[in-house]
Amino acid sequence: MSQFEPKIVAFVCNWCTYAGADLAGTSRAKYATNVRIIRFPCTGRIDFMLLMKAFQNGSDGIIISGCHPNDCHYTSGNFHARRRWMVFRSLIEFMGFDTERITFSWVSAAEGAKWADLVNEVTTKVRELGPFTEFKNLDYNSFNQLDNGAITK
Amino acid sequence: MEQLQNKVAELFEKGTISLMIGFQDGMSKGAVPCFVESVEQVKLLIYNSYCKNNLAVYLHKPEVKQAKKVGIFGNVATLRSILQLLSENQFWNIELTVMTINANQEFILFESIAEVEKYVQANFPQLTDEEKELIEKINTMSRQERWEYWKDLFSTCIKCYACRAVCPMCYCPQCTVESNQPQWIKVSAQTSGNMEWHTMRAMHLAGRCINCGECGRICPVGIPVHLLTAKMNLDLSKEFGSKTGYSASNGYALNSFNPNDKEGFIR
Amino acid sequence: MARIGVFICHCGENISATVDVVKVAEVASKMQGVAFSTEYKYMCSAPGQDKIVQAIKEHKLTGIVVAACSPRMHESTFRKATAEGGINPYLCEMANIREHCSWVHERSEETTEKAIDIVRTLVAKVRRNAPLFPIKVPVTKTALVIGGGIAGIQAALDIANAGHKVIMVEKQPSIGGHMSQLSETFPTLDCSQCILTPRMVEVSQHPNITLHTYAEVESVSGFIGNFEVKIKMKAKSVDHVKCTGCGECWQKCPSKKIPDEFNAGLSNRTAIYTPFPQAVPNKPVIDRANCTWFTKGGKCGICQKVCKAEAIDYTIQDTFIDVKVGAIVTATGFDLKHTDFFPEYGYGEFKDVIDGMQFERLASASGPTAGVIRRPSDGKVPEKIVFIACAGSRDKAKGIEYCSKICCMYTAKHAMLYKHKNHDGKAYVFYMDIRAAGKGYDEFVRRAIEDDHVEYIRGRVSKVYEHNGKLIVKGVDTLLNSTPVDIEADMVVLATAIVANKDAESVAQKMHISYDKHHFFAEAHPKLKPVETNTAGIMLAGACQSAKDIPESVSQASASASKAIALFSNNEMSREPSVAAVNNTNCTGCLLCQDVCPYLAIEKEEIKDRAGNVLRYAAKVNSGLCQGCGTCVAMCRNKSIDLQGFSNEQMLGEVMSLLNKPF
Amino acid sequence: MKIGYYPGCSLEGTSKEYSDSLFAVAEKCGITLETINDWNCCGASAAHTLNHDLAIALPARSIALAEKQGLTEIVIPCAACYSRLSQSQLEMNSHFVTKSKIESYLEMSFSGTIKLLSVIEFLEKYIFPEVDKHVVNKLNQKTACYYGCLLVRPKEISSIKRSEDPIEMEEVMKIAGAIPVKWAFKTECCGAGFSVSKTDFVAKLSGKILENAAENGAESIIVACPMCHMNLDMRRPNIKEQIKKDINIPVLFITQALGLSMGISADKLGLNKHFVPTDTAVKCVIKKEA
Repeated sequence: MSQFEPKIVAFVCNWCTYAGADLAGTSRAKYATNVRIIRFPCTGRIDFMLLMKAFQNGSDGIIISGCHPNDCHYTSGNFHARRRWMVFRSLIEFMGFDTERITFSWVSAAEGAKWADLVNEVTTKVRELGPFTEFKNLDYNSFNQLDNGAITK
Repeated sequence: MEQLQNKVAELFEKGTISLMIGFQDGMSKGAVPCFVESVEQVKLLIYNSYCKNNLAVYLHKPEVKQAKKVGIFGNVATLRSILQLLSENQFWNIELTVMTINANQEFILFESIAEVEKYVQANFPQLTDEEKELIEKINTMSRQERWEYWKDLFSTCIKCYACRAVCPMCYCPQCTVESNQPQWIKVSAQTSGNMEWHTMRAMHLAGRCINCGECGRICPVGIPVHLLTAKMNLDLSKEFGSKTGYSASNGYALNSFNPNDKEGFIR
Repeated sequence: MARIGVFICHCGENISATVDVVKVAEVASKMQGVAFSTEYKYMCSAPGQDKIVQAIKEHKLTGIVVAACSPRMHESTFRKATAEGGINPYLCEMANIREHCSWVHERSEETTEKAIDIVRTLVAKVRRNAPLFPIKVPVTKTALVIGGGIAGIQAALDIANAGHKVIMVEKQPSIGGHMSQLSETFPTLDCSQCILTPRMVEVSQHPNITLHTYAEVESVSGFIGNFEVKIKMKAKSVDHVKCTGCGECWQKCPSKKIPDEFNAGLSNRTAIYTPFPQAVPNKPVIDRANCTWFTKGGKCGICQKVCKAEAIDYTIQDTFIDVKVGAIVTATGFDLKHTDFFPEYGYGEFKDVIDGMQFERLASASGPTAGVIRRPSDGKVPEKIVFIACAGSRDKAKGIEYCSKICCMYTAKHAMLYKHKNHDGKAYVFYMDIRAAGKGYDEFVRRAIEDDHVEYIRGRVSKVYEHNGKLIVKGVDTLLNSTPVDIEADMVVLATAIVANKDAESVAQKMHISYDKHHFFAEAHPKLKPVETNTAGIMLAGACQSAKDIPESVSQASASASKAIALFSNNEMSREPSVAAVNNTNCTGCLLCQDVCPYLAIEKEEIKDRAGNVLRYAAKVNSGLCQGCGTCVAMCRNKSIDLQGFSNEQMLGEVMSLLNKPF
Repeated sequence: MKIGYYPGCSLEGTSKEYSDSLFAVAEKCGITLETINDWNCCGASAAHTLNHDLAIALPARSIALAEKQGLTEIVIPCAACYSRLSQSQLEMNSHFVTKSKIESYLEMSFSGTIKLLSVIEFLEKYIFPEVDKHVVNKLNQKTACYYGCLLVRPKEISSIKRSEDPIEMEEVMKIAGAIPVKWAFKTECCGAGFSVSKTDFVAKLSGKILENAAENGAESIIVACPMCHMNLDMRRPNIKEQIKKDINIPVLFITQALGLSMGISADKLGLNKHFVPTDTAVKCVIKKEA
């Protein structure tokens, strides 16, 4: 049997981590292919509901990353996000959710190498944790729903 | 009891209130909410140990708002709800006259919101021992045990939204759970969607819930949902000194920040 | 139905070397909503862009996904091409398959799969994109300049000379700032006042400039092009319309023992005063904190009696005026650490340990000693003088890590001025490094060392103490094998660190601009936006941003002015439409989102019925102020706020599309 | 109350009186000092100039032993030992890699949670609250408080607030009823470890310190470091030779001075163990008026 390859979704801010990942590219750092980036203007924009949806729809791990404190392009979005994450993390911890599967990080536009390391580390960690079935198994019959999130135009 | 009825009658006569929200005798035993609209009905009003409902939830109803001058009777939790809601700019169009019965069974009619604040601050409640024990019990479980514990409970949820209906803090005209563009949460009562609903509810109430416990009490299938928000409040007060329903100009822990907030969990 | 066009770029071989672009295009063509899909060698080239324009027409496309490099690279390029094709440019998104994919992975199935996934998320997003239109904002063509030092003066004159109105606010009774206190200026040793005062007069006489001295900004609201500013006009107690500036009042004022700020405390002034003879305006104000009339309740009144113009009015109150401006130049300047910050150098107790500004006044022909360098304690001309550079600067233990930048130069100037005036005197300079990287700067320092024989000692001073009437300066010469050096000096001059003004923090908060941990105002970008702040329409000039010398302050002032002039060159300005908007039928009016907005862009809106009765309140986003961070969106409980360009539908659509397909 | 105690070499040797007086003062205030079992050299002077890992490992071992012993706070009277232990703990706590490396050398785990107290912190935290009950005498003399170098820096570890012009010892002396003098040489170098190899050099530096104290009218000099004490006390003949002046001001440890104010006998405080006679200082002491 081939090695389990986890699906990891990264929610990143446009100004720091997205740019940091760009830098990883321009400096040709090599890292695992498991991560898919979704670009937000700011970590402040990242809704905890999206994290729930990602897990519910089969993500094995999540990375959330933005500007270091005091570096936010919008001055305070990351500070607000940090509080929100703290509360969210503590809530799902209390609910018995596997918080090992969410990694919060600060990656600046200059930290291309840190981004590459982060992706590799998280991929290795989630690979060891194995497929995230707890959430999926909640409704065995409704697992493979198609794009139920929106109206098609 | 007489004091309450006399005072309310007086308020009606003076025109201070045109609607009174209080309690009347329940059918078998206990007490149910009642809405007094005139002096004649004042005799209905009672208070006893069954008067536990958080009547603040009715203050959002259009019928109540139409009355403009509203008297409301309730325990500390109700008073906290009122303060919290004032801090959320909710009662700009009604004049409130607030009453309570203190621990010595004395009737108090508050002259102003400032007095309500003073009273609440002097009698600021803690979680009940029962709540604390349960939270502690869950805290000491292993992660898997916690997951199973909540999973079993949520699998029984029928998505009746009684927990929402009874909550004075749940006053959005359209709840996200009913939003379908996009559809955030599945309509059917399946465990994963149930879990999403309760997670969302707890997040939306974190830093706003005033621990009245109504949601847990009302749940027809007996899920202690109030523990989620109670736990959030414990964390928020520990980390950020948040005190919900403490004053009419309460800060909200999730729309403020401190540059030095802890971030041990971030790498 | 959506008809989306997907364009896969090879980027030469940058993408196609590791990603199977043909396969990506093929899979993309089958994605939901995709009507057309192709790949091409260089999408950003003219023929590449033309492919988009043509495809929009031929296939009646309603959305575009360009899978190529980072949107930071070419988003605007492809949005332009999209507009050229005839559809709204914001219906175009880029899928980053170069920086985030082809460059960071080896050629493999997985890499191509990842590229396909990236394209899929963006297709899902574009399906939910809405046409957006740049936001037009009217521009008030008046600038506010805060601070009347050399930076403020330069900015004001530049803007005024371009034909726009300028309002200048200065908190002191006169404009001129620190530069008016200086003796000579490096590296040319021309007299500071000689070059400054003509510009001060120009400001006061310019038809486009309205000058408010003894005034402070009370509050700033609004947004770029449309600021509303409340200015506090402090009570001068003198009617400047009637006053002729004859000087009778300050000559007769009996309160004569007030430390003179202009002379850095080395002399005294009266309670009614003009700060210096060349002040602009050259009319006095009463310093109420020190005037007997105000401190002793109506006693004295001499100035009123002697004023022939009847200009003195003790009853004048602080007043406020409201002005509308389109741009703001902040030029509030700096402060110096005072000698009392240095316990090891005598704690401000030794009178002959002075700071650089005090030395400037001693060396100035208009100063308290008429330009003769005399020590403050007994008026003797010092025979040995020690200058200590980096007093506080670059000193982690003191909490000031930064370099104050101008001290190396002015210390060389001080030593030189001292030597020019006292040929037989000995001048020593203790320094850490000499930073003289300006035009003619190093030559200047060399002149001090080589021609004027100032003795430079590379090392720090640990202590200054008094011994037998001398100031013993204990230092070290690190170039001489760290030999301890003790100098018996008559006077010590500390080149104390430049720090932000005491009220810098509150000024920044009033303006809603950010500041660093030392309270210097923060530029929007350290390299590419060095004069703008994070608040659009507010610019920085001079030492309020960081330590600067005169030429740098003037350059930055002109740069700020040019930003204001550029803004004023159009009657309205357009902004990116990625801003938040409220669905006010759903909004609860809890307004908890207000505090989360860094730009104060969220207002309270009254929702009224036809008769004009207020039905309820809702939040409202001022799209002129909103910068589009979306923090309010994520915290709104029932999703009543959404962010255009990153809407809930779009973001959720991306997440769903990514996961509901086999990996 | 029980507080951990790290003696270091000096306190068990040349500066026995420092340790004696510390124990006497602590005992008076009801505090038991528990020595770390099997403590070792802090590595001062030598280790950190030779081998970085060793300089961290040596103090870390003693701290790890203290942790094992269940101590939560340790007082380290010697300024040099305090400096080494604190630096080691700081480094261990801030560099994960270093920490795991050193832990592997030591074959012990290191949690880094122990609070390390300099003698001044110890006095402030544990003796000050008890002081009213126990101070019965006034020192009644002008004292020059001498800090030396290791007590005041670096900023990251030192509890001293103004490293260039500290005032913490003066506060202690005021409580003991002394009159601290203002002087310029509080933090000047005494010559430290060159005491043996370059005695004349040390004599010159220490001489200047004594001179400035004398000029400012000091009747005693108060120190909190065994090395400083040795240089200022034992090297008097060399100092005399260097500065051509005979200065007889006695040098007391801060704990000795505090002990005198608490009515502890001069012998018990080890005041008879100094080279420069301390009787002039002892004689000044008077009963504190009620």
